[in-house]
Amino acid sequence: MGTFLRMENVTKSFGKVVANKNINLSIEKGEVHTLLGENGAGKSTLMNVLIGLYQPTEGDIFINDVKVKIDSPAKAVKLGIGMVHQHFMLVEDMTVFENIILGITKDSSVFIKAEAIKKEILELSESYGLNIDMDKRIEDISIGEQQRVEILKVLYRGAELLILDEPTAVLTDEEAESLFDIIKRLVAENKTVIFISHKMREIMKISDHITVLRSGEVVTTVKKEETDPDILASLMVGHEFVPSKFDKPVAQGEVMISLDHICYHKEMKHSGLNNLSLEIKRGEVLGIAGVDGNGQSQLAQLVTGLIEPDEGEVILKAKKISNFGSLEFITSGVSHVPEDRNKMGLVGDMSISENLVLKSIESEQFSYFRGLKLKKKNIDAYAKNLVEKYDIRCSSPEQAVKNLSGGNQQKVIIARELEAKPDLLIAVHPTRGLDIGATNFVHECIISARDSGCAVLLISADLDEVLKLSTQISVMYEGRLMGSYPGDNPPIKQISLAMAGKQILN
Amino acid sequence: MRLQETFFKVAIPLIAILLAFLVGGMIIVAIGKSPMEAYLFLFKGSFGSEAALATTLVKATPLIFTGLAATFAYRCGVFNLGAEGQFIMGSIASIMVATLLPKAVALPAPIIFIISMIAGIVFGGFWGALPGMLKVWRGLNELIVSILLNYVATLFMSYLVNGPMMERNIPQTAAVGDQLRIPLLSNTMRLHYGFFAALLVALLIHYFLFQTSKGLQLRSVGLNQMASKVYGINVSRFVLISFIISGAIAGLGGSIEVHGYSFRLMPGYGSGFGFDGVAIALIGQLNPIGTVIAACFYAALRTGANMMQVASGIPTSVVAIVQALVIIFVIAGTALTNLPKTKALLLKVFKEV
Amino acid sequence: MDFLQELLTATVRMTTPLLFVALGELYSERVGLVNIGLDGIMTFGASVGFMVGFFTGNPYLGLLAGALAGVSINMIFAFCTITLSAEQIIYGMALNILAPALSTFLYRMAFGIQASLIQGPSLQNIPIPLLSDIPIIGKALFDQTFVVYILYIIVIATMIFFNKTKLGLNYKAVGEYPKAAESLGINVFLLKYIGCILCGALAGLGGAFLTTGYINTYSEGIVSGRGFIALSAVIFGRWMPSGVVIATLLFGFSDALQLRLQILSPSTPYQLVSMLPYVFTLVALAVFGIKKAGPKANGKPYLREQH
Amino acid sequence: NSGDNNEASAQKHKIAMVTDAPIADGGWTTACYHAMLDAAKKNGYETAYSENVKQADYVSMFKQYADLGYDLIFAPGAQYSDAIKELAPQYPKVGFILLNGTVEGIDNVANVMPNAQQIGYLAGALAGLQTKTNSIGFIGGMELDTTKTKLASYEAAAKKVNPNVSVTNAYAGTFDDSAKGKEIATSMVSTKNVDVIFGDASAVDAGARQGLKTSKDRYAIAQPGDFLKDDPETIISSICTDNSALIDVCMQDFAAGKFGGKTVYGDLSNGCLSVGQFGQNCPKEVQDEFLKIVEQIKDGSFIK
Ligand SMILES: Nc1ncnc2c1ncn2[C@@H]1O[C@H](COP(=O)(O)OP(=O)(O)OP(=O)(O)O)[C@@H](O)[C@H]1O
Ligand SMILES: Nc1ncnc2c1ncn2[C@@H]1O[C@H](COP(=O)(O)OP(=O)(O)OP(=O)(O)O)[C@@H](O)[C@H]1O
Ligand SMILES: [Mg+2]
Ligand SMILES: [Mg+2]
Repeated sequence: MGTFLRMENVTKSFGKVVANKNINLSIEKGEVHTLLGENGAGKSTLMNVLIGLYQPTEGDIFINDVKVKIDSPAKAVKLGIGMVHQHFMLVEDMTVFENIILGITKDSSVFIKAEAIKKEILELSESYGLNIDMDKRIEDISIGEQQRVEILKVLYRGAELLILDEPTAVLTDEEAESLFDIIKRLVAENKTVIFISHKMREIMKISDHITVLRSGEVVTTVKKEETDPDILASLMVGHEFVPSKFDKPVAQGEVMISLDHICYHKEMKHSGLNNLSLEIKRGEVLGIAGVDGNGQSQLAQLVTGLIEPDEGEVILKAKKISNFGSLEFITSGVSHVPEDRNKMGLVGDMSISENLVLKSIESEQFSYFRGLKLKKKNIDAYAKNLVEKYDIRCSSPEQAVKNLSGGNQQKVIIARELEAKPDLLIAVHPTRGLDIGATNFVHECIISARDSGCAVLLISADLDEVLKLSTQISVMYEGRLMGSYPGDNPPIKQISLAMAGKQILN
Repeated sequence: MRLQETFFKVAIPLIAILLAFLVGGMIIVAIGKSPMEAYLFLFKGSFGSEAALATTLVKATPLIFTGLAATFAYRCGVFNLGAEGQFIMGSIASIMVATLLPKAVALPAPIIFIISMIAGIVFGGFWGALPGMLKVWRGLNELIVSILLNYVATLFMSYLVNGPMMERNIPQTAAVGDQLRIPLLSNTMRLHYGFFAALLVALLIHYFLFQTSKGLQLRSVGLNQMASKVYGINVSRFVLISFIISGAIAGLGGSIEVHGYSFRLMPGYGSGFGFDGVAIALIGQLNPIGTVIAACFYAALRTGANMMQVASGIPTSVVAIVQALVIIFVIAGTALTNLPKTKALLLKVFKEV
Repeated sequence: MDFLQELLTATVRMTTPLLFVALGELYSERVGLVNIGLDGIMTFGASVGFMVGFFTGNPYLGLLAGALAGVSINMIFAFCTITLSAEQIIYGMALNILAPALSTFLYRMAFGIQASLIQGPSLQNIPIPLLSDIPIIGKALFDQTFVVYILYIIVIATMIFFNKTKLGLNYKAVGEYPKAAESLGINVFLLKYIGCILCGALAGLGGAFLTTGYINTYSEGIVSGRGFIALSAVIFGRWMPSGVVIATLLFGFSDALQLRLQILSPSTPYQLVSMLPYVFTLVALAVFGIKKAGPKANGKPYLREQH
Repeated sequence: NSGDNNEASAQKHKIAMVTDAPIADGGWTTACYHAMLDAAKKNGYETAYSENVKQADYVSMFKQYADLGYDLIFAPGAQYSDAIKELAPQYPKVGFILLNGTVEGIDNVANVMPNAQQIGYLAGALAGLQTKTNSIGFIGGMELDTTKTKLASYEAAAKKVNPNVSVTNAYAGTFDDSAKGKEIATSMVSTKNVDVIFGDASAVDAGARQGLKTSKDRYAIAQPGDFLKDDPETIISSICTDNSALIDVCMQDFAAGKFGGKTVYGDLSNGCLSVGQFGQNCPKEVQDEFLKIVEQIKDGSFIK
């Protein structure tokens, strides 16, 4: 095994922002090489350089010791490099099938041989356990399913070097496991994988080498056998890191929200709700576990007023909701960390500070006469404060949100939603793409909100997260709730089974 | 660094204009005229005298209104290509009020004037509401609806001008009475106060967009509808209202044009103002103040070009070619400086300097 | 009977230039470029096509020249909006100013100011045996000029291209999400340039058809807003080839009908009758509704290395 | 520099024309332009023109020419009346020639009026004689006053020579969309079986003639020039308007210092109007009959 890929002194800057500084990295053939680093450390940028989407400001790339100039993704494809991007590269208006075959030049025919290719893809997806309906449009499937499509896309292309930028952020453990099986198979076929993740367990499991990045620079590269999660965490954040532990008191508060036999497009199993009832009390975290795409998105949209149920009642703060609409819920003290931060959570072209205050702009704190004149000074001060408090890494609060790293975008949403001091917090994949430090911080925030009397609905594909934070756990499967489990000493085995739809408890 | 950046912001358009003149100059030489003389007249005709300056600003006035109408809608994420129709409908409303109302009832001129302005705003707003409503309620693309409504408005005006409102067998309406005309700044500076109304509207919109909560929300709707919905903003209402306001701005522009400059309607009235407005809004980078500047630039090109054509006898087609070249080069120049590659290059150059 | 047949023939004739241009715009928009300079491109195609036809005496050469002229003038749009990532609407406007002026300039260089319009050669109808004998529609569809048959082929090829070919799929992806397309090795810039070439060629052809196939003179107002109607037709046709065909046919038909109504009822003011096609379309739109918003990245400048 | 008034007038007189249409519209505007050129040549004037001028800009265009020391300004249409009324008093030394319109009470304005009624009579009579289907057509550009006059007299004359005739008319709403002319003509043929068309819409007329060609035995009467050679099969004759004679009169008046304050009429008797060559498809009988009627129109005895 020799060095397959080598990056020498790669620097990438965007105007004044230096995202990568003098990166030296060598990756051996047939290994899984993990990149680890805080949000905004420059991992995605480095990979985008490798795939030809970005041009390095300085530095060289060698493949098999031959210097290459990757000036476009087309070139990268030719060199056998494929990538699953952190922000999905899926064309929403096209079907899963069409997305998979985009840009493919496998056979020289002019026409799309749909039947033959579909069969081929089907075999591939089955052999890797990535089941997905190929005729659905991307718009209509969940984030988790989209992730599966992204993985299928690179697999189908059969690259020599696969870059996986946080592919597990929205996968359940079980799905992640099957992804690891895939990775193992690929490595066995002497393919090379660059893996990016914030989850230590995964990293320790799958990596051969781990390179730690901090503020755009390589801190070190270590062999997996010679390190452990604690060392890695400290290397990454630059000081010692101790994750928090939380107690789980039984909630005594009043019921904040209750759903009574809710149905919503129940004929569409995976994107509907079927006879669903639940209630959440003040001081309680109700965790919903489950494979993404089993109605979680619809549940979240329902309890934030974005969709209206076909049947059943929603009672919020002892008041029956008749008028659905997010304003109604927001004014009743509901905060929402939505599943898709780019589309639902942020206005990418606006600045951090504008995104932070948009929801409460008419409050006295930010404007005179309910919005007739903005208090720019207050807004600036507030934004500066939150940027510091939530450790949002940016050049200034005036920076456009779209230019932040994925993790830091998430922090902007968390900051905005928690600062509203909600009575009910709906958090969907709240730590998706956050580094361990930030994840820990968000967890602390959620728990402290709980302790101050907020009711929390936590929807996450990350079972660890659900187990860690919830006082009460439910599992969603095909639009239904599959039983309810205590948050203290949860029956992990049963929960896992329920997630696969295998067991129904009373 | 900042200083150098601003230097480039100013220098690039200037270089671009020079280049456009250079290319245009070649054509002028080819037809046997003197480009220097032609350009001198271009400048003289737009800024060279008080009268020329006044003409430029008078011509800029309707363009400011249609430009602002486009800017406002754009900021809410909708394309209003219908400013022309809204402008015409506003003008129709005003000419009706101004020529028919005094015959029906005896009202003091200022009252009629105010009614006329309101009528322009309402008609323009109504004509803008149509694409807005069809978009919100029927999901129709506002671009196509507003284009089609332009045709309808133009034909309706043509009908009035040739039919019920025709005056003395000439296809034009009666003129607005003297006491209803917007006064001029002075006899030497023949600029009517409507120009300042346009400035005021621009400032108001600027204030609204950047200093008020509704402005912020409107911009957020324009940038990301889904997120705005999640934020509790009533997106449909914003879209509809922004269309109405956009139409009202254009309609007011029509009223002011009728009372300040054209005084009557005739075939071809208002034609091209809508599309010019869209281009102006974009040249002004969707900023109300930028829109005013772009409109003045546009108008200066037009008036200067008239003088250039008349005084040096260069055919209108060549004059139009020069105009188009100026737009092509100026926008290309700014776009060039915005490219990441150029930016990086500039950064490097400055570092070395 | 005669009336109907003649109405249909007129419909096909009036639809032809619109459809050419609308297909051009379709190719442009599906790759993310909104080109509102169609009137300009058409005018340039019309004048150059006419002049080449006149001086060579061959209308087919005129058509070819019209297409090439359309491509060449649209390269200004292409370079500025693709390579420089400038605003598309502005460059559409710029073409609408530049191209007619250039046309006038060249035409007058060639002919000066003549007392009457210069007449050039014109395409002859080529009836297709058998097909042209089908009652009512036969004559309308199959007793037409060569260009019209070319158009039929282009329509079918376009349908196949967008729905059945790999390139067509990649092409659409560029209009929807160029960054994703690029990340898959698709050459975004190349496809965008191809879009502009096709748009220029088809719009130029549409213009040249006016002066070589429709009538055989060039007058400065010959295009008179047809580009904008074609632009509307693309939206009305929901950015699909079949939709665009139906939309342009609707415009063509209602325009042909409108003229006949005007003649049949001379007492109604012509402006009101002329409104019919527009009102007709508006009503049709309002009744059927369109939920689709068009290619996602339509009109947005694409800058590499930017979000 | 051309701005110097005295110097300029000491050298050569100058005349400028302002028009809202393209100068090369192959119809009315072109005819006016050529008329100006002819008259200018005869009287030794320099010429200039501004085309495609919007109505709102008439005044400023006139003013610019006046400021540049032009002696005469030629405005070919009634729609320029207001602009002239506004500006003429400010420039008493400049002569304004208004074609087809009347501005009274201003000394430095001369109105020039080709007789639209006679034009209509001429075309109507010829059409009425020529038609075999007893159905004739008229295409207008815009609803101008002169156009309406032409239409009315066209109809009257046709009915006079052929009581069974019916007249169909349509407005194109434009002067320069020649394709539209073709459509109007073909639809007139198909809906009303029209076989002779007289057009008053510049470039639209050229298109209409091509529309007529698509059916057998359809004819056109052209104007304002003698266009027979353009299309000898379709055109049966042209009604020619020679405005140069009228402008010539104005120029001579100007030289003699007695310009303006009056209306110069142009008709058959002073040679401003005339009938062009006959086409091959205009039967001899029709030609003879028509020429007789021309004489009647000339002496005013045709329709009283
Ligand atoms: N197109 C861009 N323009 C300007 N700055 C950018 C751009 N892309 C990335 N950056 C900046 O570069 C830095 C590195 O970002 P990058 O996305 O590589 O981080 P990351 O390590 O992938 O973080 P995360 O774990 O949150 O995904 C960030 O500070 C980000 O704001
Ligand atoms: N499926 C999609 N369809 C349309 N737009 C999308 C889609 N996914 C992402 N985007 C848009 O792309 C932008 C950012 O994605 P991009 O892929 O450029 O980030 P990136 O640099 O790869 O990020 P990271 O460094 O975090 O991996 C966002 O503004 C988002 O709105
Ligand atoms: Mg990243
Ligand atoms: Mg990033």
